[in-house]
Amino acid sequence: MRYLPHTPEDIASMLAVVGADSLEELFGSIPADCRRTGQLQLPRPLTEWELTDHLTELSRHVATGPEYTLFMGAGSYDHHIPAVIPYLMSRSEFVTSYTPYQPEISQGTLQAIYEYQTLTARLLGMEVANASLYDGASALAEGLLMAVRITRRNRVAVSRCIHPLYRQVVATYFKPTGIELSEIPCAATGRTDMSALEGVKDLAAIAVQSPNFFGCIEDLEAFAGRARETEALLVAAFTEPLAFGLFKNPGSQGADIVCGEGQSLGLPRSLGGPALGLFASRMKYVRSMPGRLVGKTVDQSGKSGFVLTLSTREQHIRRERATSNICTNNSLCALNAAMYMAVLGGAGMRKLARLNYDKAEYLKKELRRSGFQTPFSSPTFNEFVVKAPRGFSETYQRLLARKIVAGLALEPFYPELRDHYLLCATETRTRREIDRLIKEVSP
Amino acid sequence: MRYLPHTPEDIASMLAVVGADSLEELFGSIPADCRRTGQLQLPRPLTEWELTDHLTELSRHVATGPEYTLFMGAGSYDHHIPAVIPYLMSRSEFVTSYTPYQPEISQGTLQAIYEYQTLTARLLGMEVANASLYDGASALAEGLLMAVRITRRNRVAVSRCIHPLYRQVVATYFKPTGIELSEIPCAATGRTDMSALEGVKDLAAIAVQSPNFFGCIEDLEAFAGRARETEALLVAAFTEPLAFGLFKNPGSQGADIVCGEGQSLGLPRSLGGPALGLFASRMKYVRSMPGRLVGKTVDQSGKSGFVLTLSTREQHIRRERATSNICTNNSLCALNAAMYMAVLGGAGMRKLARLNYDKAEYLKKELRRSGFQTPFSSPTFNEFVVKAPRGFSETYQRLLARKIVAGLALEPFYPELRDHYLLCATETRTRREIDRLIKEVSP
Amino acid sequence: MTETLGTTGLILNEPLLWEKGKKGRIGYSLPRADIETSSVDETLLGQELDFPELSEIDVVRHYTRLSQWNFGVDTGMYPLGSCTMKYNPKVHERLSGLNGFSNAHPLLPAGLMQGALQLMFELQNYLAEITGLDAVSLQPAAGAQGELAGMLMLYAYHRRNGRPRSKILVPDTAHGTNPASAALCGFQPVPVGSNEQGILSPGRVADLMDEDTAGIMLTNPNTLGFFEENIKAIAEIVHAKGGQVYCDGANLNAVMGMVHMGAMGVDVMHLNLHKTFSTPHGGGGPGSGPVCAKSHLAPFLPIPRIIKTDGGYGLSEDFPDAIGKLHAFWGNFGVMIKAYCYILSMGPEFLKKASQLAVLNANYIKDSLKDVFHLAYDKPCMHECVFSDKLQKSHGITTLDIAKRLMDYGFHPPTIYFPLVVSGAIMIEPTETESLENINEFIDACKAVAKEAAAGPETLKQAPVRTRLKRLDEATAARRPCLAD
Amino acid sequence: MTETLGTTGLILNEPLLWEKGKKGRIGYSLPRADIETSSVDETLLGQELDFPELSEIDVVRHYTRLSQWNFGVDTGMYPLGSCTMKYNPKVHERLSGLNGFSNAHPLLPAGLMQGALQLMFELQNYLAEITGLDAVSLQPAAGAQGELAGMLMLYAYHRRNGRPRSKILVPDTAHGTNPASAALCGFQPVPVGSNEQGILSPGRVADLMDEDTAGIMLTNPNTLGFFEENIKAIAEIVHAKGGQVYCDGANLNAVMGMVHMGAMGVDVMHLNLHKTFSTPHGGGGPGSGPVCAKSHLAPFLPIPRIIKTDGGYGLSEDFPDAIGKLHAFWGNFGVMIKAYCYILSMGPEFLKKASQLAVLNANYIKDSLKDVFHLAYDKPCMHECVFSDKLQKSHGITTLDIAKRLMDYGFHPPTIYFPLVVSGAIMIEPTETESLENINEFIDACKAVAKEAAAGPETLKQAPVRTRLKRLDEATAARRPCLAD
Ligand SMILES: Cc1ncc(COP(=O)(O)O)c(C=O)c1O
Ligand SMILES: Cc1ncc(COP(=O)(O)O)c(C=O)c1O
Repeated sequence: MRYLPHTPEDIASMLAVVGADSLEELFGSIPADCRRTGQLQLPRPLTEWELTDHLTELSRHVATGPEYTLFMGAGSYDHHIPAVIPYLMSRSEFVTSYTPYQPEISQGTLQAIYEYQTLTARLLGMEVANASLYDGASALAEGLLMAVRITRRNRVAVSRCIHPLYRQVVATYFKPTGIELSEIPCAATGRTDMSALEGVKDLAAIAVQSPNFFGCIEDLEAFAGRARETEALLVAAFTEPLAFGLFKNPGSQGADIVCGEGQSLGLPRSLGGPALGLFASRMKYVRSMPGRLVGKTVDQSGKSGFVLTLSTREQHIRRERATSNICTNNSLCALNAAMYMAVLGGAGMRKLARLNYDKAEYLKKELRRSGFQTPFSSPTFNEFVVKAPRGFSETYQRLLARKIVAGLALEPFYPELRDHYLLCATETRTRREIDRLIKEVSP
Repeated sequence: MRYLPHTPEDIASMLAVVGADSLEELFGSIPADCRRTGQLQLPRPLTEWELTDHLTELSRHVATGPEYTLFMGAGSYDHHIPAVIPYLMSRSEFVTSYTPYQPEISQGTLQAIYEYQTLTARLLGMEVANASLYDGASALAEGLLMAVRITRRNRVAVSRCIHPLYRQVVATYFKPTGIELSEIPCAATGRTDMSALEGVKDLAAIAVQSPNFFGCIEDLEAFAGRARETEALLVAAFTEPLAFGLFKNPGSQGADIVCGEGQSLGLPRSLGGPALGLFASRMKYVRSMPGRLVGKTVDQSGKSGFVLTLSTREQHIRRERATSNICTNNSLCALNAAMYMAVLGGAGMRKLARLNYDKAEYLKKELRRSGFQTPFSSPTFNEFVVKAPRGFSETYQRLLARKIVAGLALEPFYPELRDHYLLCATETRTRREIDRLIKEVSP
Repeated sequence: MTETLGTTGLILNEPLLWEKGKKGRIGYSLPRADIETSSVDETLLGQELDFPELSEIDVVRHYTRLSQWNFGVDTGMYPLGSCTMKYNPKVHERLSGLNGFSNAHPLLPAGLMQGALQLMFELQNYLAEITGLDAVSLQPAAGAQGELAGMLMLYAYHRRNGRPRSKILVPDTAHGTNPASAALCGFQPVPVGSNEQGILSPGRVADLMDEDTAGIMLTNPNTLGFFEENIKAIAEIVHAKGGQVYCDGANLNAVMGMVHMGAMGVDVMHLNLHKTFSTPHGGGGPGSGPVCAKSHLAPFLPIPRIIKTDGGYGLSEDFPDAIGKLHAFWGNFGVMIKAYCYILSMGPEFLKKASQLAVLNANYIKDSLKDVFHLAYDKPCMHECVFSDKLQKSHGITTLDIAKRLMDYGFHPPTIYFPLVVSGAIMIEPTETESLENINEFIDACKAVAKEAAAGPETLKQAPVRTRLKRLDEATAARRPCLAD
Repeated sequence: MTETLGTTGLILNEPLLWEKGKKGRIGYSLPRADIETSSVDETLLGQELDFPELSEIDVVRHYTRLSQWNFGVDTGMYPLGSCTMKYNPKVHERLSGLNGFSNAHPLLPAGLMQGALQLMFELQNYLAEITGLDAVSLQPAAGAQGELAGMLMLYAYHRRNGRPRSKILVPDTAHGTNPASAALCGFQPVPVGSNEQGILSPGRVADLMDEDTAGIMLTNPNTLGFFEENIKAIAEIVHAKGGQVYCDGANLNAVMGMVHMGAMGVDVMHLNLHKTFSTPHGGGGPGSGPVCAKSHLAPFLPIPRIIKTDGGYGLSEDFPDAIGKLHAFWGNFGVMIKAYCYILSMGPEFLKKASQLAVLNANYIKDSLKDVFHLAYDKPCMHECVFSDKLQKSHGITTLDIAKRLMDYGFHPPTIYFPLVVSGAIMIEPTETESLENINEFIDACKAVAKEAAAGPETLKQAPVRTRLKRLDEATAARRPCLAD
């Protein structure tokens, strides 16, 4: 077996050294009643070639571009990934190393993550970002828990316009905590209904997503003001950070904690995982932050370098009093995002974001002309909600057969939104593809 | 443009230093009548995404596996390529470096090529191998020229059982040299007809390929004997080095110069190029050898290392008196082949070669049972010639439509071989594929 | 110092991204706009982001140079205890990158992602078979989230039984994530000391286990590299008090195909696919931490779970008692693919063989180094062995010094100062993919370092000397945090 | 020495392949045998090959470590004169690896390889347009084989005209492959000295050109980095005597979109796709050396050529005067793909811009270093500039010492001791893909080295000191050749 270097002679000589007669004998400490009787019931080993055929076959049974045309975002976005990134990401010095506990032989990871933290902080308009969390959903849960720790308050309010699956994860994290989790309803505009917060007191956090699940840009400044008045923290979530290439980022609008998903930053969608939890906050809260942090320092000869720092927040030091239980994070995904931000640069982010906006606006306009309503008045970025004409669900199925996925039906997530669909158009959707969709859905 | 780092400010400040007002001014030394008037008539620049779509589309119009099933070798063989090889081959320290003229920062290439030379020498049973030539065909031409240099004779005899395209290249190289190029006919056995050499004198070289173009194993020992008697050199060619994992290699049979194609050693077929010219000889002839050589030496501190050596043979030193005009060779392909030989090892080469033999024998047996004749009696490795039943050419076309390429028709290369086809089955052809072919061709 | 694996060579310095580049450059190919631009509400516009602007070659060189400052498994032996730094097959990278996988949108209708669902369904079954448990959820993104899932399941289980419990037993050898995960669930971790054999004794567990204790959260084999021989008795004690047994499965690499977690009395456990199942650790992640349970806890597993439908495969949320979702989508699918490939490549015999060789390598190192470093517990180990700096202390040498010096010899240091029960712990996990020659080279390096230590502190105190940067000042980094430019 | 780009870091030593590994290991996954074994003639069997046997991780580490001893364009600036070491776009690696290209069998029926033929056909046309010549053959595998093709064409041309010729004019600045290729064709190269301006003067050509001379083989821009300003006059002289003008196009990177080779009087030339068109040099190759000709020489071009057919595209051998084939199949297709991608990505404007910036970079270096190193010819240059060690000689410092010391500063040395007409030549070709910052860093390094040289020979004589190996003994290597283990 090509992964196991031991020859029979190796095994024999090693057994001699450890004074055992057989490999089995090494497991003498395992009581008989803990052992498995008989072999694992698993398929016989496949050769590299059989494995490749099998996986290739499986992969053919998933609908992806270019064969399929998707107009679906909803937390996972189709963006071009420059070829330099997969190449650089394949460098095994990055891929096959682990947490940089030993900085002298991990400077590659450490500097790259320090750069990631810096670029992420700038992207979100915050003072400090951590080295990554699992994904946008757990990042939001961690953000709310952090707010609870900081404010020592026991209630959080979460907008119903936040990605429904994120809210489910938050609910899972909160169940045993006894923290009260209330929901801020959505207004007719497609934005969070701030008026619902009138008179609500003692909140640890107000959580709002922008662009929100409906693609609408929220008025975060207003929520920040509201939070300030009530000494709550504004936790700003997001699923599409590319929006901050064009629109105001959460930090510039007064958010205290910002958490969301970084998949858009050059990561393959990969069925939703591995993803990338971006997490940032004001510097004064850094000691309450979850996750790892890379800091700048110097070596004995005064050369500047990087190390993991403030680890007294973390489980391996603080154990049950840690700010989070996270250990393995999504470091490689963070590296990927850093490369993407470096490749685009400031102007590139601006132009690409604008192109996303224009594509979606074009799609929106064309859909309107073909009988779709856009119920929500608020501005959007690269996705938006439409109310489809009667009988669209059949059309939707017909389109699937024609290898077009015309967005996401919202009813399963928002029963009140019958016939509503969330559609997305990024830079990867061409005018031809959009026009084809329009042709298909036009009466 | 992402490949051009200069900003307008950069250009301005640099122009100032060189004292020019414009980029155009830098070309002042070019007379007006040498200049091009107007812009190049080429397509406008494509984005990375347009380029990717365009190339992907072009690549779809080439018949390859798994969609197509090929039973064609004839100098280009379908072998499994372990995933480690493309990964390691992608390391840019290997890919983006050039000829290791500066050994201190090229030890990676140099040691790898030294290892390649050693493994190639062992594969071919020779004392010394060079650092690669372009492909098997030019390697054969260089081998014959080398024999002429060594023997100072002016006639070479080349077997008609050698790959016809290789013989065409030899003819091209020889046309202006005034060296007499004669052909040794093929015998009914599918081997070279040695009797044709009776009484032939003053030959610089006798060139024979084994396995030859028909897949037949030649009796190189006999030719070596013949060469010795007449003080000619035996130049042994090959297109499928994997055969030497199972059968005697040319060196062990007394060849003086061995040259052939290394594509089988883990290189993608890539429409025939880049390929890999393997070239080896007896040590006593090394100073007449074409191409680069890497040698072992030590550094100032006595550590062992590697350098390009014996370069007095080469064009950059010897100019018109060089042993060859080659400069850029196929080094990266040599690295690829070395990795492949390292991954397989001695036992792996043996087992894989045996599997190739068995697959081809199975195909041969099945074809015989379905009315094909095997006109040539000599043993073969992984390809062989059949005489197809009447009307097979229609079947052949029908099979193409069914995405099966049933070998290579020989008549275009050997008018006397009407209805003869050269078929190949390597380890990549499954029993199912073979049985399907048989079903299709059975009456 | 004679010729060793580690030496020095030409390496290039590289500044921070924003210290290179220049406004007006770009490394990205902007897509052509094939539609007109639409008007945008100016009041919403933000500043242009302050990102460095680099040409493509700048970016390529930046990360190529950075990569050369890193040490990975592909560079050399990486015996980082508890982290199972085994070889990560390259073919898995290629297969997980197949278009149908890497470009898959998570919210596709199930009918359009059958290939992915089949893979996950089969992986669930394989993991159930390997652990000997009944049901699996692939949701957790890493081990710690798997632990959290397990704790949430215990919480939900006791609640449904109408008797919420406030405590959980956690051995003093436990990994830091264990108490942290328990606490996140509102459980108060009650430490259980391990005995002089480095394992749990039923007695101590019996003394601490009560009706307000949700169960025990143990690791088997534990972080000292020992099999918890009394686990069955312990499980009985815990079960007798209505508690549940959680097993941290991060060390499964020691016992694949050898043990049956179900038979052992384990009710729920998590696995680290990025350790046992050879998926790369990526400089800190991503991982994947599936949670496996006995049938009585299966209803509580995180959702969705992958089920067989008459049509093929589906994502099911139809588990009313489930603790809910832990990941926005379906977990770290890209990592699961590699673990799935690993299981299929190894099959039953080689998975077992892998564990046997991992244990052989660890015992070989233990016996070869026991006169060199102080062995915390002198007895046969499983996949890892734990030494300490006791013998070197006298020369003023600490575990940290030894670790740093090993770098100069060309090895990644072992895990240090963990587990906490061994002061100055040096925790060595070679894994099965290291050949005898590599192991011997590592042993020789350890001996050489010990000899240098005996000769006086200077050499080790200055180590590492061959790395581009010398020992880094972690204290200042923490005192005056500089976390972003 | 203050903080420079070059420094030292941890690098691992690695023995030869057969010094590691062990019988019984394997790094390959043997395909399952799905057919019975057949009998084989025992008398034909050879010995099992004496190859090292390694597990997959051994192989991965071996080549990973070796790669880290290498310096490539992705590592840093590589101003190797005459070699055009520009950035090699990564997307080209991916596209040339597409299944339809990398797995294509060369002998497929034309109808089954239309995509590949279209690519080659269009590439032929693009190269014709870029050179300003009429027809192109993609057969030659590298520049030298392109030269050979050109020489064979001149040979065939004169023969067909019934007057074979025995000599050819070759400037003293020519690359070694030029005379070698000419000689391979039976032509006796007649050296033409370049004038004090570093270019050819019509007078000298006129003196040497006669009816027995096949033509001239010049390089434009030449290897001194100068444009052969008199080329038109020279071409007229050569043509007047019935000769032909061959142009070595290896330096085309200086003049893309600027010049018209046809208008210049060039009859035939080769291009180095692996230089001008950014295909990676692969540690020595592969390359691709298409040959381009005016219509009167087109009939002689190597075959096959790619033609348009009513069906689409085809490989045509239907050129009775053709010199024949040079490659077993159709040339280095995999390299052509990358050049094709490069041309399509750059388009007319950026190809021209690339040449302009390449020339700007070279002149900037020339002017910045002319007080540091002796400038062979003090005049504006094209894409490269040539210095010498004249100023350093007095300190006992040679070009070789300077080259070795530049490594310590983190740069690949320039081409040295070529062209031969400049003794101790230092030939610098930065290419257009180096930014101003990189160029300045290189200039500073050169100045620092010159300063060290002035301070006394020791530092440079010992250089390089930062590489894993110190200066290697090339003399012994040649005296006692050890070419295989
Ligand atoms: C014993 C043990 N338990 C739990 C964990 C946590 O797993 P993860 O890092 O994947 O969250 C680890 C790994 O760090 C571990 O070694
Ligand atoms: C000026 C010149 N001519 C010809 C060549 C030969 O090209 P190749 O090395 O591709 O054979 C080279 C490159 O080495 C060169 O620099």
